[in-house]
Amino acid sequence: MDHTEKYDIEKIRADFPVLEQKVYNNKPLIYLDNGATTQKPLRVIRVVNRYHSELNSSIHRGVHFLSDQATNAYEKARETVRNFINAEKKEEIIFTSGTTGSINMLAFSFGEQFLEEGDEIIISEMEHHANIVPWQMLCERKKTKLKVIPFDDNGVLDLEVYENRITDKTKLISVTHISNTLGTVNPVREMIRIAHKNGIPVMIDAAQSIQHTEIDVQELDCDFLVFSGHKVYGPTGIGVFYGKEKWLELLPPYQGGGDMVDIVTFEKTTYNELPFKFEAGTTNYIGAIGMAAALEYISEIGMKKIAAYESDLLEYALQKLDHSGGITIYGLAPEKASILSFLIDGIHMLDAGMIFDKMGVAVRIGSHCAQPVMQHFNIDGTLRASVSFYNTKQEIDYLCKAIQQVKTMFT
Amino acid sequence: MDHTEKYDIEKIRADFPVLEQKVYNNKPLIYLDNGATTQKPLRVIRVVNRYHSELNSSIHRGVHFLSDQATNAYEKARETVRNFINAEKKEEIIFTSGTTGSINMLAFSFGEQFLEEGDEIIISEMEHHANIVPWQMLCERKKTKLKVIPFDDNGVLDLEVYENRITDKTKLISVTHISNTLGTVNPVREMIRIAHKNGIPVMIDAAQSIQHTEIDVQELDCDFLVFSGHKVYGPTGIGVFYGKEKWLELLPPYQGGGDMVDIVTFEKTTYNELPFKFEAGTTNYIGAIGMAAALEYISEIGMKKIAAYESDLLEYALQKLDHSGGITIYGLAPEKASILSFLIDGIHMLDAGMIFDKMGVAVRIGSHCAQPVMQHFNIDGTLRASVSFYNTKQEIDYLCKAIQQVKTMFT
Amino acid sequence: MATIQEVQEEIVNEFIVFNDWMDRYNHLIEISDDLPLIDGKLKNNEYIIRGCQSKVWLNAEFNNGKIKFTADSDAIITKGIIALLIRVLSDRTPNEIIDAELEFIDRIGLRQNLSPTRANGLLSMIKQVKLYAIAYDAREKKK
Amino acid sequence: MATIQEVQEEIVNEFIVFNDWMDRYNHLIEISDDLPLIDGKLKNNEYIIRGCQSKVWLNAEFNNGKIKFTADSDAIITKGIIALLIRVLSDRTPNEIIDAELEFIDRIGLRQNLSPTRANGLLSMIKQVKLYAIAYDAREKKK
Ligand SMILES: Cc1ncc(COP(=O)(O)O)c(C=O)c1O
Ligand SMILES: Cc1ncc(COP(=O)(O)O)c(C=O)c1O
Repeated sequence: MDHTEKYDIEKIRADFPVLEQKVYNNKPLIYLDNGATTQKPLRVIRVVNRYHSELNSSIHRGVHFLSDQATNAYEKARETVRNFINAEKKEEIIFTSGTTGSINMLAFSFGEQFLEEGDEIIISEMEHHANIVPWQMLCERKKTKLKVIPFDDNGVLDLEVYENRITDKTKLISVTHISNTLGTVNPVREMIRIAHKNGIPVMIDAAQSIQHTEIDVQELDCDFLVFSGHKVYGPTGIGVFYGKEKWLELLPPYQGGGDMVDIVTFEKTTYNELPFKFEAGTTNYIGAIGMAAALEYISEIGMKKIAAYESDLLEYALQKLDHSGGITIYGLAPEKASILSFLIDGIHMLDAGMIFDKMGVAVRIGSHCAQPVMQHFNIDGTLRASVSFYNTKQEIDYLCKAIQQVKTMFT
Repeated sequence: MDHTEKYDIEKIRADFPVLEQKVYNNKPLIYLDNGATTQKPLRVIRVVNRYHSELNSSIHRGVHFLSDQATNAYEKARETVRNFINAEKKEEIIFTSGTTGSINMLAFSFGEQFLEEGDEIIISEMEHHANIVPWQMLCERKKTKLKVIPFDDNGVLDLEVYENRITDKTKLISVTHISNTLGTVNPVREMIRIAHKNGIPVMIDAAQSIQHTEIDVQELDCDFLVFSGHKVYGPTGIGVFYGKEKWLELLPPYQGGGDMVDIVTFEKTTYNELPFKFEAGTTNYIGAIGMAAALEYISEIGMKKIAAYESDLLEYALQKLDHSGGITIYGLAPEKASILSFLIDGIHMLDAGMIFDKMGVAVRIGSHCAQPVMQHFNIDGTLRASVSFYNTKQEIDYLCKAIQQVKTMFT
Repeated sequence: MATIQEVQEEIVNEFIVFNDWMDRYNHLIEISDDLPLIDGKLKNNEYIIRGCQSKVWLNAEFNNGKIKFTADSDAIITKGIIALLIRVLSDRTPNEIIDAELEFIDRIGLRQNLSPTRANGLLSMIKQVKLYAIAYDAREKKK
Repeated sequence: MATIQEVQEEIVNEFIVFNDWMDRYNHLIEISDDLPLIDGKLKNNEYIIRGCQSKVWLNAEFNNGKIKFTADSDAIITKGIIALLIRVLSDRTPNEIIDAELEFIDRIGLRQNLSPTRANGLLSMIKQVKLYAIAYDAREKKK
């Protein structure tokens, strides 16, 4: 408990207006659906408000006051992201519409440039659909093959099988840092080392890790890393695609449009330099500025502190759930963060979820866009509680009370 | 002038906080860069604020209070868009990241499904890069051909050449409704009629028309129509892709990810129904809700009234500029809206733009992402003033004063 | 036999006494037992109505101008709601079913279950019930 | 000859008297006449520094350990700013140029012209000037 000392949870909660919401008959909202999307601190709300009210203007193309202000804020946001993940260069940070947009961009551009019939891409069995379907679509288009790293019943990837899956046809490895369903923290550093030993680049899906752990892309040595703004306390419609400069130079652009071009004629069009080559059209600059405010906010609290607090909370929740009895937990990897998937024995997830809802407890039910994980366990879905640094042990206690209520009602 | 009666410009301006901005030495901001992006009314600012503060939650996937609220608002936004452009069905409205995102989506999906080597796509000489580059990239990938409808020196498309360009290889026609550089309102209804006579579908780029004219996709009979939220008084990072249901059923999805799938296994993945098939991942739901608020706001004022007021304003500006002397206007089509491109004879656009800026006048200078238009006139770029329904004749007068100032300084 | 409207009123009166959500759900759980169950052999893909998060199986039989429904669901609350639905709509003529306005769901506070978010298949089930009615109606008219 | 720092101070003092932006720009317009012009024959693609909205041509000549710059631009204000830049940096040793901190641009209120928005090629021009210095420096060291 000592590492949560001086962690002023009341102050933090006061920064998130939505946490004061009451639902149904005046029940306080217990928001445990952070894996789906996170809430926004006042700082983000205010900066978006300010840009809408005072400084909105299209970026990069203007030679006037507002445009200057917006452009500077946008480019400063890029620098904030660079700093947050410790990328080497600002040019390596591309703003996209979200994780899904980023992965689709890589699938297209990497596919166009580097893949030929028969080539292979490796993902894992615990990927979110966003890190499965773009590769399946690519494989269909390019006649390449998708190979899968399995996990065991605790939700731990089999690294031996992983190494065996790698052949001289393997062109890219794309894995999630933290599973959105099992909470497993994958040994991505080791996986990247193995891939690089074989000369293969690696993409890390950081959609569920960027908000929970410190990430240093240079230390990880990943070639690509992607995440969404809305899952790291920022606005919707904005995301990040990080790529090592040497790769970004080689990849062709994904979308065509304004800003990403240099010279356009009907005969021949040349492309702009990095990062603009990958940012076609009017980007979500207010989203980017809002996301940067979110990153600054959590940086000030400190990612180490956040990780320690959340880990404590998860540990507490796991123990409480275990003591409740009659609960099956999916995902028991030794390295685990934030996500708690479970079922109450003999009770349908929907029945439980509906009672939770009316008690003010927001969890997710279903397959969490990771149907292969459900297929692994031969279930339709789970109840998923996912914690954030603004949640409390009292909220976990209340979740357990809700579970008790469900048990009483349905058995 | 009579049609601007009862048009309460003061009340309208009071709805846009940014218009009260002072720049540099306390100069009032004269915002004439509406072609690049439009300002946000209080209604939009507040709804975004409210969703960030009270109701933020991931949509479609949740079974809890907040998620219900957000989903309902998002689907209501879809209905608002449907109603605004009078689409037949809600399922025909796809939310995207913007015009550029929408056009790239069509280029990819249409290309995958319908194009073969040697096929042809027709665009016009006055397109924005967003409606050129995606087609060029597609043509390179699929070995198809891009054909161009020329315009005359007034900025009017040559419909005869258009008809002659159509062959039995022509598979798609994609043209802008209103040119972002010349202001020309193209006879899209007639152009669609001609295309359909030849059995060819048409995409309309409505990025510059959605905010200025009434649009009825059923009356136009266009097959696809696209626009951006930020250009119609809504947030950044959100846009619309409209497509006739019969086409959307035939087109394959563009991006893969969450929500757009039905069943995912590593062997085979099936896709969700419309409109979700084309909305991969967490969409910019707050952007969509904000854009809907903007559409409702201008609907209440009335698109006819807005169009009449703006047309009056443009007419006034054209006359004033003409009287100033020493000014060349680019784009003198009889049907023209909002956009005023010009150069002051003998003075570099950048010199003029910098003086304008310091006088508080925000116009755009450059090629406006339409380099082929500049190539047509053999110039590097223009000064572009673009008016909106919140601009005034006094502001036009002030623009003319700024032009006078520039002339004094540089000649 | 009570009309569709009367049965709906009956249901509303039954639920109106419950102020607390848990009591309402408890009542739905009780009611779930009343559901005329579909023949176990029919619980296959042909009779399924798939929501994202729970499954519903539905069968319709046409006899003497009236349709009888049987159903089942893997989630108990869904089952309770279906039991109500069937109480309202079973043993009716196709036309009665086609014209029915199912306002009781809204009135007893279960409207959320009809929203697209609530992926319990209820909305699709109502659609399916109406489709059966339309189909039988069409068949009758052809005769 | 005055040092880089001294020339910058001089320029700042020249501009400080102007409170009004128009006066500052008028002064830049005057100054634009002082720009040592690049040989007309060199105004081609090899010597161009392209901004999105104005063009700059730049040449460097190395003599007696010092670099002399000549330039031109199609926009007058850009030309004025370049004239200032060259006044500060021309006729200097490569090392002086490499080490120079060009704070005067900021101090006379023209920082905007260095932002990525201001696509007048000034930022690229400064880069290019420094690159010339580095190149000549390297060449000298090789000898
Ligand atoms: C006619 C036209 N098409 C397309 C676009 C691209 O829109 P966006 O940058 O919002 O994607 C614009 C505006 O920049 C435009 O004016
Ligand atoms: C691991 C993982 N990858 C990808 C995604 C997709 O993110 P988004 O929907 O924001 O594009 C998510 C979240 O839904 C996720 O948890």
